[in-house]
Parts: sequence; structure tokens; C-alpha cells
Amino acid sequence: ATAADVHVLNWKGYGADEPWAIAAFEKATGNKVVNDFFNSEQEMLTKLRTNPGLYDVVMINAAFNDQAMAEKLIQPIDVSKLPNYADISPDKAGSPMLVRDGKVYGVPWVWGLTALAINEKSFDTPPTSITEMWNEAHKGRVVIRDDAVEAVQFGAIATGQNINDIKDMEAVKAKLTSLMPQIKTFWSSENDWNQMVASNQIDIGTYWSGSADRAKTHFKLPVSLVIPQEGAVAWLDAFSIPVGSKNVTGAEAFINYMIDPKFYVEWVTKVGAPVSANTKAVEALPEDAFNRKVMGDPDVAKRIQFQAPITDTQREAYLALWQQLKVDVK
Amino acid sequence: MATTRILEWLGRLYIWLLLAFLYLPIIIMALMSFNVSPFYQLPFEWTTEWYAALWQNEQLISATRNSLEIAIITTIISVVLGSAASLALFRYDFRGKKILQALLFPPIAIPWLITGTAMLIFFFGVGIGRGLLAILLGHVALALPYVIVVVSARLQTFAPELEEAARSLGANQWQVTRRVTLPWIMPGVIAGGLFAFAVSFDQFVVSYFLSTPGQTTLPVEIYAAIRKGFTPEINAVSTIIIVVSMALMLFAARFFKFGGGK
Amino acid sequence: MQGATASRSGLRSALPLLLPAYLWLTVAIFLPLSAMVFFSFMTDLPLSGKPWAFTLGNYAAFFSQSLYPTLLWASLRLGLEVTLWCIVIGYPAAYVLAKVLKGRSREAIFLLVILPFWSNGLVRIFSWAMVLREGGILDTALNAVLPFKINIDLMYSYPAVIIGLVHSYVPYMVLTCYLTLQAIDDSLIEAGRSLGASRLQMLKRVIIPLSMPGLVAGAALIFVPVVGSFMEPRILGGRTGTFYGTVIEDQFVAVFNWPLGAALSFILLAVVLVILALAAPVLRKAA
Amino acid sequence: MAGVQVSNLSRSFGAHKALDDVSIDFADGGFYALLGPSGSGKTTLLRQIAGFDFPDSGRIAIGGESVERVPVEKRRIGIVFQNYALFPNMSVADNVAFGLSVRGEAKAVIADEVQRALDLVQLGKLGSRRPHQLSGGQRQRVALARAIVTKPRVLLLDEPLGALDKALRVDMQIELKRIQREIGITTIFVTHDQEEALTMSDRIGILRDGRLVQEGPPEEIYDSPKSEFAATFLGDANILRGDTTGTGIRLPDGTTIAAGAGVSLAAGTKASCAVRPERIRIAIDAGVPDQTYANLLKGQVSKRIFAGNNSTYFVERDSQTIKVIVQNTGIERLVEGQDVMLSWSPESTVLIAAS
Amino acid sequence: MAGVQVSNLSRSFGAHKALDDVSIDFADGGFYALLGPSGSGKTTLLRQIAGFDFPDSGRIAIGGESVERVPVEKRRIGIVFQNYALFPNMSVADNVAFGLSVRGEAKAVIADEVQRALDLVQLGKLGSRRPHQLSGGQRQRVALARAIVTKPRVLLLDEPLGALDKALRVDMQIELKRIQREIGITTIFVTHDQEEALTMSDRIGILRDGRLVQEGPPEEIYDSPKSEFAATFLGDANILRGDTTGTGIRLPDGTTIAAGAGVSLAAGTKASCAVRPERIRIAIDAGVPDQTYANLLKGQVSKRIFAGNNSTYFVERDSQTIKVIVQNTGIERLVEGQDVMLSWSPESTVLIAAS
Ligand SMILES: Nc1ncnc2c1ncn2[C@@H]1O[C@H](COP(=O)(O)OP(=O)(O)OP(=O)(O)O)[C@@H](O)[C@H]1O
Ligand SMILES: Nc1ncnc2c1ncn2[C@@H]1O[C@H](COP(=O)(O)OP(=O)(O)OP(=O)(O)O)[C@@H](O)[C@H]1O
Ligand SMILES: NCCCCNCCCN
Ligand SMILES: [Mg+2]
Ligand SMILES: [Mg+2]
Repeated sequence: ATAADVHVLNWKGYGADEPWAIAAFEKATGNKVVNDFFNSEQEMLTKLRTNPGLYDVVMINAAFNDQAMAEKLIQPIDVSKLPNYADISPDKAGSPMLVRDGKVYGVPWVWGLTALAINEKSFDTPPTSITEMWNEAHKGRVVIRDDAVEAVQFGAIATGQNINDIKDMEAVKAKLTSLMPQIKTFWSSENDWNQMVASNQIDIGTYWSGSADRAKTHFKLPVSLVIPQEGAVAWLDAFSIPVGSKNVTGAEAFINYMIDPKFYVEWVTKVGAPVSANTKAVEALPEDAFNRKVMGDPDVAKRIQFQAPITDTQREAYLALWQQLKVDVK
Repeated sequence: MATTRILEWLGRLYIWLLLAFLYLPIIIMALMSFNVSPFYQLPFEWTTEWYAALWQNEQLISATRNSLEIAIITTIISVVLGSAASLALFRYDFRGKKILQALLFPPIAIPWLITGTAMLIFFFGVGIGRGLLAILLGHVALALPYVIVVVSARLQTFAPELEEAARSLGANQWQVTRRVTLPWIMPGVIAGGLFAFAVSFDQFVVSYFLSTPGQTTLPVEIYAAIRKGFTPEINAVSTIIIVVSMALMLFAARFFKFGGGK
Repeated sequence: MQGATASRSGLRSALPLLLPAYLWLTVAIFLPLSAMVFFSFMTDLPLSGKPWAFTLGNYAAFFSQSLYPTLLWASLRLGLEVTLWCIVIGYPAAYVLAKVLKGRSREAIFLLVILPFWSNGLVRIFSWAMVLREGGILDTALNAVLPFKINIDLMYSYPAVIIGLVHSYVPYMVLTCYLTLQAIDDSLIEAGRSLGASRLQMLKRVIIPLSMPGLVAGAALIFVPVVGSFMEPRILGGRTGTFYGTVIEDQFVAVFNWPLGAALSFILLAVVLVILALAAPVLRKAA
Repeated sequence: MAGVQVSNLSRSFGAHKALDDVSIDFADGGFYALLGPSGSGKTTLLRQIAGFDFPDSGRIAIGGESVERVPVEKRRIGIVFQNYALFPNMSVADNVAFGLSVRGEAKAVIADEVQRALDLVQLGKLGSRRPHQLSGGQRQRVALARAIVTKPRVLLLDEPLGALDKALRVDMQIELKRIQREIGITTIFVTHDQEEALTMSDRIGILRDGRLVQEGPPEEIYDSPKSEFAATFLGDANILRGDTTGTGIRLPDGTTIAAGAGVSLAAGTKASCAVRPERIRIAIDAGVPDQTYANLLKGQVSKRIFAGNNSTYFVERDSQTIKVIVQNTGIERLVEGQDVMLSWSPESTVLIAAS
Repeated sequence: MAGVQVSNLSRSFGAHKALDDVSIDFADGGFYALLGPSGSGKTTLLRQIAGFDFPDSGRIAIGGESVERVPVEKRRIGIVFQNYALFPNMSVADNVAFGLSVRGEAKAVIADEVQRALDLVQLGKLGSRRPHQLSGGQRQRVALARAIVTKPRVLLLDEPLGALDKALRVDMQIELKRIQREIGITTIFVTHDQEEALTMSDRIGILRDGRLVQEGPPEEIYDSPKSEFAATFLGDANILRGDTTGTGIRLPDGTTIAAGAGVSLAAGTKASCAVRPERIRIAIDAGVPDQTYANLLKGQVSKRIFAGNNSTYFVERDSQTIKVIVQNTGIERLVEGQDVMLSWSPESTVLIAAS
């Protein structure tokens, strides 16, 4: 990475690679953005491990920040270089997942939900309960993401448990087992979801809030997000600077740009996005914007549960459970 | 004679049915590259916007160029090395030959995902790193077993006394190979080359692990694009590639007889 | 008489021809895979900076959970089914190409069979989704010609996986069989028929045995990767798309448990090699 | 039951006429030798009869029935290919067993018959070998065993004994004749061995450039060739050319040659006389004039070639070389350079229209 | 410059000894015929000389130098394979041109030489054909042209004329001899045609079961076979068995046969006499007793077989069939069933130790 390049590692299609945004950033700072992508958090970590010095900015789900720090993959950030950092909502900025020994390892960017989304054509009135997923009427028209952690945490919510401290695993397993016959397929990318809705193959399924927003805003699909009364999984995505970055200044500039209200508003309007961690950015949205009105609703805030880091052992146990469920329906 | 004709006719019909099966998804792909909906939605609405968009998409174009270059180089290297190895395995007997032959299967049998990861780690460890060169290194290795298996299958049908005849006429090993053996196994070499090209050109997993931003290939681009939200630009570029290769191949078929004339 | 020629000078003559290919394979495949073998005996990856130790646990895991043998069995069955379909569909086509079609059209068709191979696998799978789903091309086309209404929704099912895989792999069978079929001297076929053999008997007794090297090569090139496949099953199989390859993928992608993933892969490799070794004498006898 | 009639058969490869209006009636149960120079269409003719290849025009009937619509495997023929065409994937025994086994014979019966056939071709012990482990002659014998073991109606043999030494060849000839007689197989046989053709066959047909030039019993063709080509192709012949006298010819130097066989021709036209080398007496002096050996020529021995049971003398006269075969009885050999007198009877002289 | 010496050559295939301690000195520029029954090891021997296959023991020298380490392509041999081994991917002309072109000759030179070689084998017009478009005999001639066009030091011919008709065969024999003499190629020639072997070669070697049984100039082998096998294998022979009298044998019925050739044996041991069928005089009466035809036997004609220039009479006597060849001079034919007197000279009788 030459000094003028900023190498960014992020999900594909997740804001940082929007052409208009890059153009604006490059114009403003003279840095050139080079994007690389990952398809799972594990893969992101592997890329960091096997490419020391290649990346300048990496987007990490806060639940994984811990691991990245432990492995010394990311370095502390001098937040004084980020003018917009001051506007980050304090509860996010102070998240113990991102701050260690007083040093900031991750700059909160956006947060969102893994909740439900529906095909508007299949519902006269949107459902309010997570149990809609088990409704016989939707048999064979339900989707869920092919991700063990999400599936198990979804099961925890459906059985009224704390996603970060699941006491009754058997109940989760039983609940998910009874969900399996409802399932059409397991989705793994936004595109899967959108195509299935477009061809009217599904009624309901788990979905990410930002993605549902994009489906509606950008692709004009009949999709709307449902935050069930039982609650939903919330996650926080943050930016970090990998150890060995050759362009820390550029990285800081980029991160600052990413949390800028101007960028955020444009992103939401043109493409659709999760909720910004920058309170000013959210306030810059129209009053009735979903990300402001619904996501900002204190009632919603009470229902959602933020993901905490999980251990490798837990992750493997979740995967084993998930795989067993998938084998059992074969 | 009558039955022969009927069978011949049925044979032709069968081939056309097979081609229909093989081309069905390709045709759909081509059609969808002209459809407005990025989600394969019907009814069909004609547009060329995706081709226009493709034209603007430098990343996709450069990835396509990388893919083509790597596939062509992979094909050449793996065909040369693979054919040479096949010849050696055919001509000579030595201890451990069975093992060498068995060693061709791990690259095929182990899911590419594992091989790709292994390459990533190993290349990282020994300092080869990632990038187009690493991709090429990996692709050739993946294609080699295909070439060797296919060329060996063809070699089994070769009559060794033809080599003897050529040598008795004073031809050295190389002349024998080039003028007698190669022409006979040519259909196998070509099939091997076509496979090698396919292995490389459609190689996602290994390329995915070995590519770096900017040094990436078309399948990696496509995979990434699909996650975001598929755009028919990908159908468009795929359609262009298929149409151009078809034209090239039919052109080649006119002038070059490699079906293995008797 | 050919045995004598073959054994002539052995390894020394073979080496210059073998070395480049095997050297390449060593650097790009064998050494990396050896590292993987090494990993498969570890408790944790050194890469993650955690302490690690040697263990057989990853291999033991295969046997301690019914999940893995069940899936391996399912994958082997899938491999077998796809291979058989490829033979059933591909062999006759190869025969027609090699023995019925004459002249230029043969070369052209030969190439046309390979061409779909050059299109992107993912794009192809997506196209299949378009064909197979409810309200897709197949459904619509059938309902257009059939007098009664049926619902064809093959998408996200085992048949969809088979169709997708057969489509991806059948060219291997066509081409490898073509290569050996084309080399069969017509006078052998004439000889057999003059002895009273019907076309079917000729096929069974002479043509198939003589084309066996191609059939075997094709079968190996299909069976082996299909057993480890994960992409097509995942996308086309839906709920039923979990196979041995997909759980290996999960170990690598979802939980970063490479040691277990590698162990599972090498178990797969061992099983595949044992199957090939067991099949070899049977096939050689048939040939 | 299974004679073979070919009528007006023609077959071209591109511009080249490999068969040109050939009609032959192969009698049921007969033994027919097909002779002709290399490339004259012998193999092509056999392939039409077998049904591997189809004539451009003309008809083929086996056992009185047209076989136009009868596929190869229903024609009940046995064939020995010029290149043997053994199945490389089968053992020798399996090659021979093939015809019986596709017919569904019992295993035990097959084993028996195969062993008998292999014994017959003196390969009884090589049943388990693969074709590539055999010598040329051994392969040829396997091909022969394979063709006869099914007891076909018609046997098409394309130089079936060409790769065998004389002793084995004679043995095989005897076996072939025996089988052919016993089962009454109509046999059509291509050979380049003249003695074989003459000794084995009931009739001989000679092809040239795709056309049938002469056809008949061996001795008839040998004794009364209808053309110079036939005379020199089957057996050896000295051809003397001149003007017909009606009962013979007058050579350019005025000598007349009396002919007792062949066509009658109007005097004065160009004609040839063919004389077999073995019919000519060679002597140092003319001896007592002998009415029988009425034709007389003087010459000088230029060469003698030893050929086992006989020798050929090349005698020069008037810029023509005349060949004389003399049995090697162990006495009276002539030396090169010697002046000699050649004499032969008019009965040994065949008058042939100039070609 | 390029004689070929093989010394104590052995080669086994599994338990089968294809060559068993064979030593032959093929003289430089000589024409050597290799005879032997099918499977006796002829092809195997040629393959060792060519360097396609390697002996288990023994040595081979070409031009006085051991060729153990000389690869095929450096041995400068020409070879005609029993099955031709033409390159299927090349035209006839390219097949023939191959040897010259790998040597890097100029295009024009090659074209010239190839045309000459093709003309020589009478295929001048078929240069552009592919091998599969040729008849059997045409293919064989291409193989021959391909082998000789490079003017090798040693020519190894495995039945190179087997698929040719007599006339063409004779033409090719003449050409082969001419080339061989002109360039002085050492030629080793496998043939099953006895006449060919006898007329063309300087020396003949007879193989049997991998062993060399006799070796020498044609007439010597023909006239003085050293074994019953040699006597009957090359040419035909009547073998009479009995006890030696020292200068002949006494048959079981007491008749004595005087032998003027062959070995001398101690009286009383078992021995055989070999008599060539053409050496026997056949007559209706004994005629004037003739000192020359001292050996006399009575018999009865059982069969006559016409073979063109001669006929063979089968004469039965004392449960043995004696073959007599009589030249077809056109007169005096005996009928079957006739009582006859057979006589031949002691000089025509070869005494052979019992085998
Ligand atoms: N690869 C082999 N394996 C086993 N036996 C073999 C092999 N090659 C040749 N033989 C045997 O060796 C012997 C000699 O074979 P060779 O080909 O030299 O015979 P030949 O004299 O050329 O006979 P022919 O006149 O029939 O061609 C034969 O009995 C043959 O069966
Ligand atoms: N496929 C072909 N294409 C062109 N010409 C051919 C083809 N097959 C045969 N011929 C020609 O047809 C003629 C007759 O061939 P055929 O094989 O019948 O000859 P043959 O009498 O059997 O000769 P031989 O004694 O040499 O085997 C030959 O001149 C040959 O070159
Ligand atoms: N296609 C980009 C989607 C990014 C969503 N991030 C969600 C993280 C959930 N663990
Ligand atoms: Mg022929
Ligand atoms: Mg031989």
C-alpha cells in the first residue's frame, strides 16, 4: 500500500465502496481508496492475519473486535484526529467491546438489527410476533440466514432468552427444529433474499435492517422490516486500523468521512443503510425516516439485545447444533 | 442400411438435445443480460443498460482481462507440463509410478476451499504472497491433474510401434513426440487444454484466497458482486465472453482438425 | 511386446518430462496440503497466536458425531448419482460424436460441448434457479403445453442439486469418452458384428471395455470433486443442501476451525482414494 | 442354401472406381479364390458382401435373398480381416468365444468349441494370452479360429494364411477345406499365393482395377487365359507377340508359332501367344525333330535362378527374354552363356487377342 | 562397414523363451533370409537388432561395434513392420518423407526422393492419400518405401512383401535386390515365401522355438538339410526312416535306400533319408534299370494336385505317402489308382541322424 492509497476491508456493498462516496472522499483528501471484501467475520480475520501491512481500514463487527485485539491485528486509534468522533453516541463510543485500557480500538460506525422482514404481497397487515415464522400458512416460504450464531441467537429470542447468555439450549434446539419444516432455503447474501422476494417465492424471514432498507429504497422491492415484540438481535459495526497500516493518516481521514452526517444521509437516501452511531447523522435524517423514527424508538431500544463477543467454544457448539438441525431435515 | 440411417438421425437428435440442456442456462443468462430487472424478474423488458454499465465498470473489465490472461497462460503451461508428464507416465516404467498417478487425485478430491486456504497460508509463509502470480501458480497446479488424466486416457489408445517406427527412421525423442505421438494425442491435449482453461477461468475459490484488491479475477468479482445484489452486468460480461469464445472456436473448428482424423 | 518398450529406461528417462509438472504440483499443492495435514493434528492454529498442541481429536471428531459419517455417506451417494447420470447422458453423446458424426460438424460440436464450461459457475447456477423455481421457465413452459395445471418447483431440492451438478460435470464425461471411443478401430466393430453381435452386444463386449480408460477418467474427474462440492448443494439444495463439503466449508469460513476442517477433508480424501483403489481392479477387469 | 450372387456391383471412393460392374455367382458350398493385383478391389468386394460398406449400385444376394436390408450381424458370415481385427481387450480364447457367446451358447459348449478351434489352428495352449502377446502368424490363426468357430453360412477370408509358414499353411489349408466341405460353407478367399489358389479352389476370379477379368475353374484359367494379363497374373507366362496366322502367330523375325489353344482369330490381326515356362523344353541341341514339340526357338541362357524344386532359366533371343522352368531333378544343369534350343507343343500355346 | 553380429542372444517372455542362445553373423552388405515357423522368434530377433527390445543376455554388434548403448534412432536401420505401423496422421508422402525430414534434408530433395521411392513401389500417384485410404498391399508398399528411402545401413524386413500379388512381389524383389546391391545395405529379411527366400538371399537361417537350427547358403540348406525339420521346413521332403547301413538306410520292409549326401553314421543306428519330391522319377514301369536312379520303390497313385507349373502326386506305399512333384510339361499325366514305380538317385538322398 503506497502512502496515498487507503486499503479498506469491508463487506461488499456496505457503504464504503459506494462509488459516489469514494469519489467524494478522494476529491476531498487526495487519497485513493482501494476496496477489498470479506464474506464472513472469520474470513476478515484471516485476511488480516495473512496480509500484515496490506490494509489501512477494516470494518469489524464489535463482537469480533475483542478477538482482533487479542491477536494484535488492530492498533489503537488516535480519536483526536477524527473530528466526527465527538458526535458518536456515548453508549456506543464507550462500548467495552471497542475500548481496552482506555485506548480506542474501534470507531462505532453503524448499528442495526437482525430482525424479520416480510414480503409485503403476502401480508395485509404486518405481523408483530416472531411466531409468524412458525405459522403453517407460510410453510415452505420462510427463510433464515445460513449462520449458526444468528440462528441460535434468533432461537434464544424466540424462546425468551438472553442471546448472550443462553441458559436453555435444549429449548432453542426444539424451537429451531420445529422451524425447519417451514424453511424454503437458507439465505447467505442480500441478493438471495431480494431475488426470492422479487420472484415471490417467500413470505417472511430473518433479515438485516440495513439490507431491508436497501431492498426497499434502492431496489424498490416489496420488503418491510418487522421488529417483533419478542425482540431482535442488534449488532454494532465499527472501523479499526490494522497493525502495520502504511497510511494511518489516510485511514483516519477515511474513518472520519464514514461517520460524517453528510455521507450518512446520502447513503440512506440513495442506497439504504443501518443506523448511524453518530447522533448528529441520525438527526440529519427526516423526522419520519425509518432509521430515526422506528430504530430510534425507545420502545424498540428496550426490545433489542446487542451481540456480545462469543468464545470459540461457543461458536463451535452453535455450529454443531446448527449443522445437526440441517442434517436432521434432510 | 435403413436402420443405420435411423440410428444416425437419432444420434444427431440426441446431440442437439444435449446441447439444448447444456445451453439452457447460458441462453437464460444471455436473455437476462437484456432484461431490466436485476432479479431475473419477468415479464421480460428489453434493455441494453447493463452493457452500457459494464462499459463503465473498470473493475469488472480489468478483472475480466486478468482472468483471460491467467486462463490463457494457465492453459499453455499446464498443457505443456501435463502432456510431458503424461508421456513420461505412458512411456516408462519405474518404481513409484503408481504413487505419482495417485498423487493427481488430492488436488481434485480435496475441496478447492481447503486447497485454496492451504495455498494462502503456505504462500504467505514462504513469501510468495498473494496476487496474480500466486493465482497463476495455483491455477496451473489445479489444472495439471486434469490435463494429465485426460491426456493419459487418450495415450492409452496409442500404438507404441508407431514411436518405434519413427525412431528407426532416425527421429530423436523430440521429433518422435512432436510428429508422431502428439498428433495422435492431440484431441486429448486439446480437451485437456479446454478443461484447463475452464478450471482457471471459472476458478473462484482459489483465486478468492489469493487475490488482492486490484489483482483480482472475474469469478471473484462476480462472487463479490452477487453478495451485494446481483447486477446483470455480470450476465452481460458472461454473455460477451461466451459469444466471443464461441465465434473463436467455430472459427478454429473450420480450419483445424483436431477431432483426431484416423 | 509393448511392456518391454515401456520398461526400457525407467525413471532416468522419465524424470525430465515428469519433473516440471510434479515440481509445480509440489510447490503449489503438495507442500501447502502438507501444511494442512500438519494443521489437522493441531488443537489450534498457530496463526491465531493461541497455544496449540498435537491431537488426534480432529479425526476422532469424525467418528464421535454421527453427523459427519451421515453427511459423508450422503455426499458419496450424491457423487455416485451424479457420475451415473453423467455416464448415462454423456456416453451416448460421446459415442455419437466419435462414431456417427463425420466431418467438420464433429469438431464444431466437440467444442460446443465444452463451451458452457467456460461460463461462470455461479452465473450458471443462478440461471438454473430461474429455470427450476416455481413460476420459472420449466414451470411456465410445461404449463403452456400441458392441458392441466401442475406446479413444478424443483428449486431448493435434491433434484435441483443433481441437475446443477450434472450440468456442470457432464462435459467431462463426453470428452474423455470421446477421446477413447474415437480411437477404436472400426474394423473391430465390423469384426464383432460379422460374428453375429448386435449393436448392444458390441457396446457391452467391445466398445465399452475399449473406451474404459476414458470412462474411468471421466468418472474420476466427476465423482471426486462432486463428493467434496459445496457451492451447488448450498445454492440449489435449499433446506436439503447440506453435504459433507458444506460442513467442511463451515469449519473454514464460519468458525475458523481449520484443524477440524482439514481433518474432515483428509478423511474425505482417504475415502475417495480407497474407493478409486477398490474400483481400479474391477474396472481393469472389465476393460 | 447360401450361395452368394453379386450383380453389377460398383463402388467408388471419390473418383476412384474400386469396383466396376462386377458380377460373380459364388456357388453354394463352393470354394472361391479371388485374385488380383494390390488395390484391385478384392477387399472392397468382400466388404460389400459382409455388409460393412454399401455399393453405389448393383445387388448382392445370399442364399437367394437380397441382403440390402439385412444388417451385418444377421448375414451369418465369418470373416478374416486382412489386419485380423482381434479384440485387444479379450484373451485369445475370449476372442474365439465371442461369436458363440453373443449367440447365447452354454458356457460349457463354448469352452469346448473354442478349445477345438484353437487346437485346430495349433494354438491350443495360448488361449489365455492377449493378442498383443502373440506373433503375427499366431494372431492370424486366432482370427481364423474366431471366424470358423461360429460355423457361418459364408466365409470371407482376406489373405487368411498370408503370415504363416509353408508347413502351417498347408495344414491350415487342409483344415479349411475339411471344414468347408463338412459344413458346406460357401468360402470366398483372397490370396496372393498362387499355388494356394490353384490347389484349394473350385473356381477362381481375377480382378483388375475393379473389374472382373476372368473367372472359372483353376485349370481352365491356367490353361486357357483369355488375356495377356490373366496369363501372366496367374502363373508365369512367356508372351510372344506377332500377327495371327489363324492357328498361331508369325513373330517379327518370321518364325511362326503354332497355337493349339485359345481363341480363333481372323488372320492378319495382331495377337499374342502365351506359353507357360514349364511347358518349354530346353536342350543343347534340337535333337530329333518331334511333331509334338513343334514350336522351336533358339536362344542363349543368360541366367539361372534356383528356386528349390525347380530352377528358372532366362533365355535371351531376339531382344526378348524367355523364361523356362526346369524341375530340379538333380541332373543336367545348363550353364549361363550356353546356346540352347527351346521347344514346346502347340497344345501348350494359347492364342490371345492383342490387348 | 555394417554387418550385424548377434551372439548368444536370449529373450524370454515370462516362461516362454522367444530367443534361445541365437548367434548369427549377418555379413556386411549381405541379403539374409530368416525363416521359421510362426512364433519361432523371427520378429523378436529383429526387434532386438533394431533396439526396440532388449535381450536378457547376449550381445549385438552393428558394424563391429556393440550397440548396447546405442538408441534406436542412432542405429541407422530401416525397418518394415509386420503390421506396417504407418503414421495415421500423415499422408503417404509424409510417411515416406519422415526419415529424411527428421534428418533435416532440404524440402526439394525430400520431395524428389519421396517421389522416386513411391514410384519404385508403384504408388507414385497415391502420395496425398492417408494410410486408411489404402488397400493392404498398398500400405505394405508404403512401409517399404518409407524404410528404404533413408538408405539405412541395415534393413530389417518383417515379411515385407507378404501382402503383394506375385507379379508385384517379383518387381519388388528385384528392386529390393537392386537397392541392396547398389548401396550395399545389410538386409535381414523374414519371409514365409520359400521361393522368395531361396531366390533372393545369400544366406538363410532357420529358427525353431527360438533356436537357430541351420544356417547357410540357400542351395546348401536345400540340398543338405541337417535335420528332418530343416528338410521339411524349407522345401518339401519325403522322409524315410529306418536303420543305417552306413551309406544309407534299410526300411522296415527290408528295402535299402542308398544315400549319397548328408552325414556319415555308424551302421545300425536309427536314421532317416530325405528325398525332395521333385527328385523322384515316377513311371508306370520300372524301365531299364538305371544306375543313376538306384533307389526304387513301388507304389500306387492316390491323388494328384494341380499347382500350376507342376503337379504333386501322392503315392502310397507301405502305409507311407510319398510326394512326387512332376512338372506340368503338358504330356503324360498319371491317373489316380495307377501302380507306379518311383526311382531316384542316391545323390538326391540326404542321410540324416534320427532326431
Ligand atoms: N509380449 C509377449 N508376451 C508373451 N509372449 C510373447 C510376446 N511377444 C512375443 N511372444 C511370443 O514369443 C514367440 C516369438 O514371437 P515372434 O513374434 O518373434 O514370432 P515370429 O517368429 O515373428 O512369428 P510369426 O511368423 O508368426 O510372426 C511367440 O511364441 C510369441 O507368442
Ligand atoms: N477409403 C478409401 N478412400 C479412397 N480409396 C480407397 C479407400 N479404400 C480403398 N481405396 C482404394 O480402392 C482400391 C481397392 O482397394 P481394396 O482394398 O479393395 O484393394 P485390394 O484388392 O484388397 O488390395 P490388396 O491386395 O492390396 O489388399 C485401392 O486402390 C484403394 O487404394
Ligand atoms: N452486505 C453487507 C451486509 C452487512 C451486514 N452486517 C451485518 C453483521 C451481522 N453480524
Ligand atoms: Mg485387400
Ligand atoms: Mg513375426
